[in-house]
Amino acid sequence: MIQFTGVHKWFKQLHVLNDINLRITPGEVLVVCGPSGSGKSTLIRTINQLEPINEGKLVVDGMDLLDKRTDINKLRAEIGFVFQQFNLYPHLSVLSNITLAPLKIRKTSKKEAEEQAMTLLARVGLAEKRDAYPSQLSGGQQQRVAIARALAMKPKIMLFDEPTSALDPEMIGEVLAVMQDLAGTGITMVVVTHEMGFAREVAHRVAFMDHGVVLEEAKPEEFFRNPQHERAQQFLKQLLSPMH
Amino acid sequence: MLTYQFDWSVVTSGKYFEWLVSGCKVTLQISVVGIVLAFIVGLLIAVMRMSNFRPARWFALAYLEFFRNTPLLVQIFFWYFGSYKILPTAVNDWLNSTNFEFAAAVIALTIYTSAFIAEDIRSGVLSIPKEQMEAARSAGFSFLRSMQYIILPQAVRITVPPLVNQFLNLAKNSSLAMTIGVMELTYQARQVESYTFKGFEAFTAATVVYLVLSSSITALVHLYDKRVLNPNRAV
Amino acid sequence: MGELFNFNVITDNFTYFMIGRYPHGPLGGLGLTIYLAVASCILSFFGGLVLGLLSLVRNPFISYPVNLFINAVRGLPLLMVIFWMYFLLPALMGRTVPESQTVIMGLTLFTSAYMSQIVRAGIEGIPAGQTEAAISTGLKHWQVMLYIVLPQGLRNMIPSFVNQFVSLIKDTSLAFIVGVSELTHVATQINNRTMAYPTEIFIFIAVLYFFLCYAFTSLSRWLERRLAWRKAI
Amino acid sequence: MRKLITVALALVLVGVLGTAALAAPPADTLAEVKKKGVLVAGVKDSLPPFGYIDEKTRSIVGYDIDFINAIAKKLGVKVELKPVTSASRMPQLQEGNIDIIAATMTKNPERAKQVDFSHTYFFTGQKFITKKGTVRTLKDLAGKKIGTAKGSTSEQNVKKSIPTATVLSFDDYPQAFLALQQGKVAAVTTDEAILAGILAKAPNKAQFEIPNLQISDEPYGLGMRKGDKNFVDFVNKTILQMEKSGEAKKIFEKWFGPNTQFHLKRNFKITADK
Repeated sequence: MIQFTGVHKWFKQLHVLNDINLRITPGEVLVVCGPSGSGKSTLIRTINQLEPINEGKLVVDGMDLLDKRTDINKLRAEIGFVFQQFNLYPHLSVLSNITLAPLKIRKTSKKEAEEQAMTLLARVGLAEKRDAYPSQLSGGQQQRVAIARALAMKPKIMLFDEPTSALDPEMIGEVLAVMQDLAGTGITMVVVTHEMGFAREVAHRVAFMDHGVVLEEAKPEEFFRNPQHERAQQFLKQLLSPMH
Repeated sequence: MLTYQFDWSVVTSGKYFEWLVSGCKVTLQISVVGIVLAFIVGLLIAVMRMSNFRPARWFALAYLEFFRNTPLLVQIFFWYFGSYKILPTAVNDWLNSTNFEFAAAVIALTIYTSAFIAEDIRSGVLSIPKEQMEAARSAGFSFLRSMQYIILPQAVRITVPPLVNQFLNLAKNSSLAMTIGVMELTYQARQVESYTFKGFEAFTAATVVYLVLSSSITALVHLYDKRVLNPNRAV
Repeated sequence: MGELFNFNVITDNFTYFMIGRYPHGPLGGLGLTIYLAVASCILSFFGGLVLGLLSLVRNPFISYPVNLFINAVRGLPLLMVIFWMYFLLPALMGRTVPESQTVIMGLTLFTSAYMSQIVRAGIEGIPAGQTEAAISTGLKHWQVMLYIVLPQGLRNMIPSFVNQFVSLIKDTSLAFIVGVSELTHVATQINNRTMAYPTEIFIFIAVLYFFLCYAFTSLSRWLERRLAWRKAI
Repeated sequence: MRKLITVALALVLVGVLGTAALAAPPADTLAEVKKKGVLVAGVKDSLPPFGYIDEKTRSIVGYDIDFINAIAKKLGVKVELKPVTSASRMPQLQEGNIDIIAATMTKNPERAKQVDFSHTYFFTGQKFITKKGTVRTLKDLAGKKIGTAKGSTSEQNVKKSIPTATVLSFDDYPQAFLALQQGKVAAVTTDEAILAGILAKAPNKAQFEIPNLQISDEPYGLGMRKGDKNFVDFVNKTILQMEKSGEAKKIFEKWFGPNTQFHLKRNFKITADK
């Protein structure tokens, strides 16, 4: 489904992705974790070309991203992306936020797009907010709308870039619940997160990154029980310590 | 049927060239004198606007609002023709014995521009954290002294680019002085046109001068931006 | 000397100050001032939008000349721009152009250059996340601009637009110089005919301009506060 | 560096636009005017009694306007009056914004290269208006400020006859006169008939006079586009007929005659130029 082969990326002199080799199979839920500045956000953003790569090969859903003939817009329509800062469109209602892309890109009829949007809103538990504006919603509600918006394009892959780190603690649960529900549907998911509980319960595999390098890939139970790499051990210790 | 014959010699040499050169000089004179005065007046108004003394604040506010919301051209006419009835005869006689056209233009431009400068300075000052003022006042400085030693030196630094832009505006606005017979650049370009019917050449010459003036000033602002305000940004 | 001021000159010519020769002749005076300002404002809104968008295009063969043009216009006195229009418009249009239209075109060109900077700042002020979110759903670049960035940006630009309109009202006074009988021109006509009341006449029109402009300046400030408040929640 | 390039490119732009052919106004104005049914005339709008706004009717009236009306009547078309200044009238004509100039325009060889003039329809001479008793000879004006209007022959004449004077050019003569009233200039110079018109309307006319110092002859002509032969012939024929029928004289008497404030004598007749 997604295949990184020897991928490199630099920001000026900074080597943010260093020889990434990663394979994500259809239906798999991969959690990417690591300290801040480790390159995990950049990694996930390369998958839908928000960040172009400098070197290596990246194939997503059978399309080579470095191939000039690849229609990036078409590919992006197949990939849902959920941002840390939600990025809902403040000037559009919740319903319009969700229906915009299906209407303009898929050319879905208005009736159909709205029906579908309502189904999705019901699924994230916000059906009654259809006419609200983003500024009237809490952070957790906004993020659930953002997930519904990404799902409206019926994507094959969902990418989550720290979806809960801008949220107040009491709202994290509602978003994770939606994501867990989603993982149950068999969609391919790549999630950058610090929520180790979510990783333990939902992920099929965990990748640990530091300094632009994927240091460790393992099943969650192995990773949490017995992290191989010294920096992964430190990272887990800090994250799980009661002081944190 | 009318084909226009270009004749650039009209503006590159001879009498008409001299007219244009003298026009440039007058434009520069007005601009330089105007900006110095406008800065002083603008600073004064800005300080009044921010002072705790209510009448001063009100005066400054009325000054700002009135002069910013009235066309410069009308102000020029007012100072040149309209001030006559208000001033005593002796003052009028003295003014008329001088180059009053120039003076009226400078007065109008000074007042008009100072209102904008005052607002630029004020927003510069407002961008200085108010703790600075509190610190200065608790160190025992009076309001004016705090302004003088603590606030204004910081504010002026960030106010330089908008001030330079006001200078540019003033230089461009000085073209309106032609309406009261000040022989600046636009006036001379128009004179050349009406004497030679070579309007195209005359206006091109004036346009070039204005563009050189404005682009060199803009370049200076960019340089200041890079060197002084954001020395680390440009790599 | 007699009495100091005599405002009869205002009351005697009040209709002429307001509407000029209308309906026996063309509209003039304050009416024409407002017409010129409104017409130029509408045109330069679109002019500024087009120039602003073109100046942000990534293709340098488009953006560079556009930026050059914007900077050149901004570097000239408005009077020069109007004089140029006077010369160039008939040449470019291949027909004669009435002075009021010449002035509107001059004001439009001049103001568009300034409006383009507002548009540019407005667009650049929209957080990158909005664009990223939109392209992540597969929207094309122009769709992102049309549906996401512009609707938000334009709303933030409204106060600046209103300020620019105030400048336009003031700038219409320059139409006087090419003989368009707007308020300032009408005032000088009356001044020329009566020859004794320049103070009264110029104070009167200054106050007239002031009220007009101040109303819009206040509107702009009110909008700014309101928009800031809406953004805060 | 980038700024330099900016300026250079701007110059190129100006050059390119500049070489574009200027628009061609109608070649045969007579036919054109008949076709559109309206004669557009450039006139003064604040220069009594040649052209000014009547306070009550708020429309432009005057000596120049009556000539235009007569020509339009002969043509069977309506009249549209456009205010022009001394500086704007010739470009306006050449760009086709107006069909004819009737705006106190003096005929001189330099202008005749740019426009075609009708026969002289008004004749006057350039003089000065000053504060009473201040000016006897031209020498009294040496080194002084003298007001006049931009783009006029008056401006050029006075620069020739009193080179030491500073000539201040305003947008129109009454504005120059206002400057005289306020003591900003020592004299206003232009054609006597215009000066008389200004003086007659002045609120404190007793303080001013027109000394007998004439510095040039000023024959006024109606201006038309160069080479527009049909139209020029038609206008000339019309004003000669007006002279013959006495209409021209009647117009003069109406604006300058004994029943007016001017009391001017008609010391000319409209005749064909050689």
